[in-house]
Amino acid sequence: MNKRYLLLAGIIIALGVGILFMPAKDTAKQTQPALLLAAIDDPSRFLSTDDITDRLVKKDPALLLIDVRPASQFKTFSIPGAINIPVDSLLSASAQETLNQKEMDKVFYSNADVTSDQAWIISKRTGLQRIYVMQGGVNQWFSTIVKAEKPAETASGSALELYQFRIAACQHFFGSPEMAATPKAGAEKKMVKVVKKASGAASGGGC
Amino acid sequence: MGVIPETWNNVIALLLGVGFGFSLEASGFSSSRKIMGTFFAYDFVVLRVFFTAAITAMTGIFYFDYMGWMDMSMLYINPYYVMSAIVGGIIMGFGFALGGFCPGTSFTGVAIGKIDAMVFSGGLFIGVFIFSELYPLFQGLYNSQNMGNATIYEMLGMKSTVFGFLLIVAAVGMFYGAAFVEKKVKKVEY
Amino acid sequence: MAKNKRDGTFYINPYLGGVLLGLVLFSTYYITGRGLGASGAVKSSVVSAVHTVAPAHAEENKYYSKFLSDDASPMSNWLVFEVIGVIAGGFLSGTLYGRLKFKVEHSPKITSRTRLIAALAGGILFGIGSQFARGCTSGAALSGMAVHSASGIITMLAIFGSAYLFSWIFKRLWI
Amino acid sequence: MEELNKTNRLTITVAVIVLVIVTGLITLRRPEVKYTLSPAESLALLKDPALVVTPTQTVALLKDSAGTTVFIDVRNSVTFDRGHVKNAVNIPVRELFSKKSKTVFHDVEKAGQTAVLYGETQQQANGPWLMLLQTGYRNIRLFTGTYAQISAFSDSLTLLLPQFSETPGIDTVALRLISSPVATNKNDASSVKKEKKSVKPVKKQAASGGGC
Repeated sequence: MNKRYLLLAGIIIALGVGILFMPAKDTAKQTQPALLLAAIDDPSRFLSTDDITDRLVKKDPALLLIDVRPASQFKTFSIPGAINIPVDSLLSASAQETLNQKEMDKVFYSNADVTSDQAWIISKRTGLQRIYVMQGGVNQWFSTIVKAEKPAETASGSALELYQFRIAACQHFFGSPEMAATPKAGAEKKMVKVVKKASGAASGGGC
Repeated sequence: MGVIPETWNNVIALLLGVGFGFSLEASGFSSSRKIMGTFFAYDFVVLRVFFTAAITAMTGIFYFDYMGWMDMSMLYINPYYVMSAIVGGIIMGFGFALGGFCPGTSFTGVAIGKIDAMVFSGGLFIGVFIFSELYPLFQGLYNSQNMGNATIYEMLGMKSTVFGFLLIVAAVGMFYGAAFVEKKVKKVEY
Repeated sequence: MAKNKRDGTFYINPYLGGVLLGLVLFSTYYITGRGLGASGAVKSSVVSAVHTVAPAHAEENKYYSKFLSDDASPMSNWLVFEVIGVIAGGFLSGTLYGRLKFKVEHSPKITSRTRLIAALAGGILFGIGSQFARGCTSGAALSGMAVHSASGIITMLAIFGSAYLFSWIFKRLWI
Repeated sequence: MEELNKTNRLTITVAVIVLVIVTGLITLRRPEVKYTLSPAESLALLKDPALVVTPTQTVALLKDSAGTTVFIDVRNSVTFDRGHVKNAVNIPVRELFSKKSKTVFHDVEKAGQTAVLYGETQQQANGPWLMLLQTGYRNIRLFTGTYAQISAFSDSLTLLLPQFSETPGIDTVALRLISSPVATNKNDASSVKKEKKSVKPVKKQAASGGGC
């Protein structure tokens, strides 16, 4: 047998032994601290409430809104189509099943964007992909979409356009305020039902 | 992984393809009889090249990952659909025994003018076409038992490093065995 | 030695070939984050060919439509360029070692015609099988093994295991 | 002879690979920062009220001259130069794991002090705070208000509202207008966090015209 082959076999086995001593990557998909910090410093994870609304109105099937607030707050009010994963149960098996897929953009939101951002950081660390945070949270969503403020007469065209869009979106979700009483009950119930299913499919529109 | 800008993608693909094609052809993968030698134990070139390539790439990935030059967990891992993978593998094995090529090697055969390789590649297109047309029939099997982007060491419940080491040892053992068997078996001229 | 090299019988040391192939595979992983492939290119071309000939049919078919997206033509796929490279690389090596020649390679026991029919049948089966397994020997088995993909290793075992069995049935075709 | 020649080239190729790997190992620098908490442990810490500082609590800390608290400003250096909390240390987000920052946190820990992280908003300091917790620091607290609040500091507490960015700010009046009785049945108070005490929802004052 060729001596060189023995040498080569020796080299590859030595490299293999080297591999054996490497720290096992059992925490495999974890994002390293330095990389995670860089990701935190990068604002591209934030999606504006208007963007989200636009995608909700268009019934974007690749959008999954995740409400990380406690269940009680979620019941009081939630963005149509959102599912509830309180931040405490973020790492539970059922929540991970919903979150760990690459087909949809998962957007976390809370009242502001602190809790949702915490959920994002932990999720990013565990290696989830296509995750985002809704900037300003549901407070912002409510005050811009539901209670959209009419821009001043002198405002630019784009500001007026945005206002029109917001009004239209709100009507899309809740109908007009006059007929709020009866037909809304059905819509609200439907929304709650979607929550109970808590399936990944519940993305489009709750209303 | 974004080391190189998007616009260069196709150029890079071409260059890597050239490297791929060259190493396949130069090792003799453009000859179907040389490939089939592995199954009749007169020429173990496929086994040698295949496993050397796998352990080289694997070792490289392990060390580069350790040194932080690349991130192993970011690498794409084929989704594992149990039945679909096994059935597909058996069908391919049958095709392998008949045709004597696999897609990559048949393209190198085409490059040097092997007519059987050209026919084989033509067959590939027809095969994919047939599959797509009959997809509704196969859909159930194709999508059953999805295990996600599973890795073998997770399934076996061992550490990735241990598996890597075992693979290297197994490969070296196989090389030794191949050389041993080759000596015993009557040479076939091709 | 130098003369030998050009008569078409010279092949590089299989281990050197393996190391080179391994380096190419490794570079592919390093640069793109995914492995090599060959059957993917076939799929892309079939999808785009069908889409050109019968767009409505392609969009209707559940399998084609999986790979059709509005913005990118499936032909502009990474793998297609890679396969063009494979052919170029094979040609380069064939030129270098003097193997360029039109011929049908077959066992002395069978005719060229038999060989071609077997090759066509083999190609069709391989085409179908590669779709089931989501990759062929290069895409699933070789690339999969480098990253310990369960799918790749199972596919590899299935391919080589069954090929070993079937090859004894079709022994006449080869030796 | 030919066989030998073939092997020779192989040996050279392998030697080059080994050389690359060895060079890599020699020049290798392991990342200095490591997680000491699992994701689940980090998640559990988020609920710990001892790790956050509300604006009200900050009043005491700002007045405190004993030096038990070090304010860390995570905004960029330009903004920091324009104005900051007295004696605050500037550690912009991206420099959190730099050597200099490490000494700062190390000194704070050694002196038995507590670091309070603040940013333009609570959100800005949130990320660095969570990173520090995950990498092993325990004496780091997060300021739950905005820089505007802390800079406008006076003894008057009113300037320091609201206490948490995460306080529910849904205008329940408007909500009642647009949504079903199901939602209206809920007591307004149920939508309000416990820690809120007497604080009113942020946006409530703005409640004017109904919804859409």
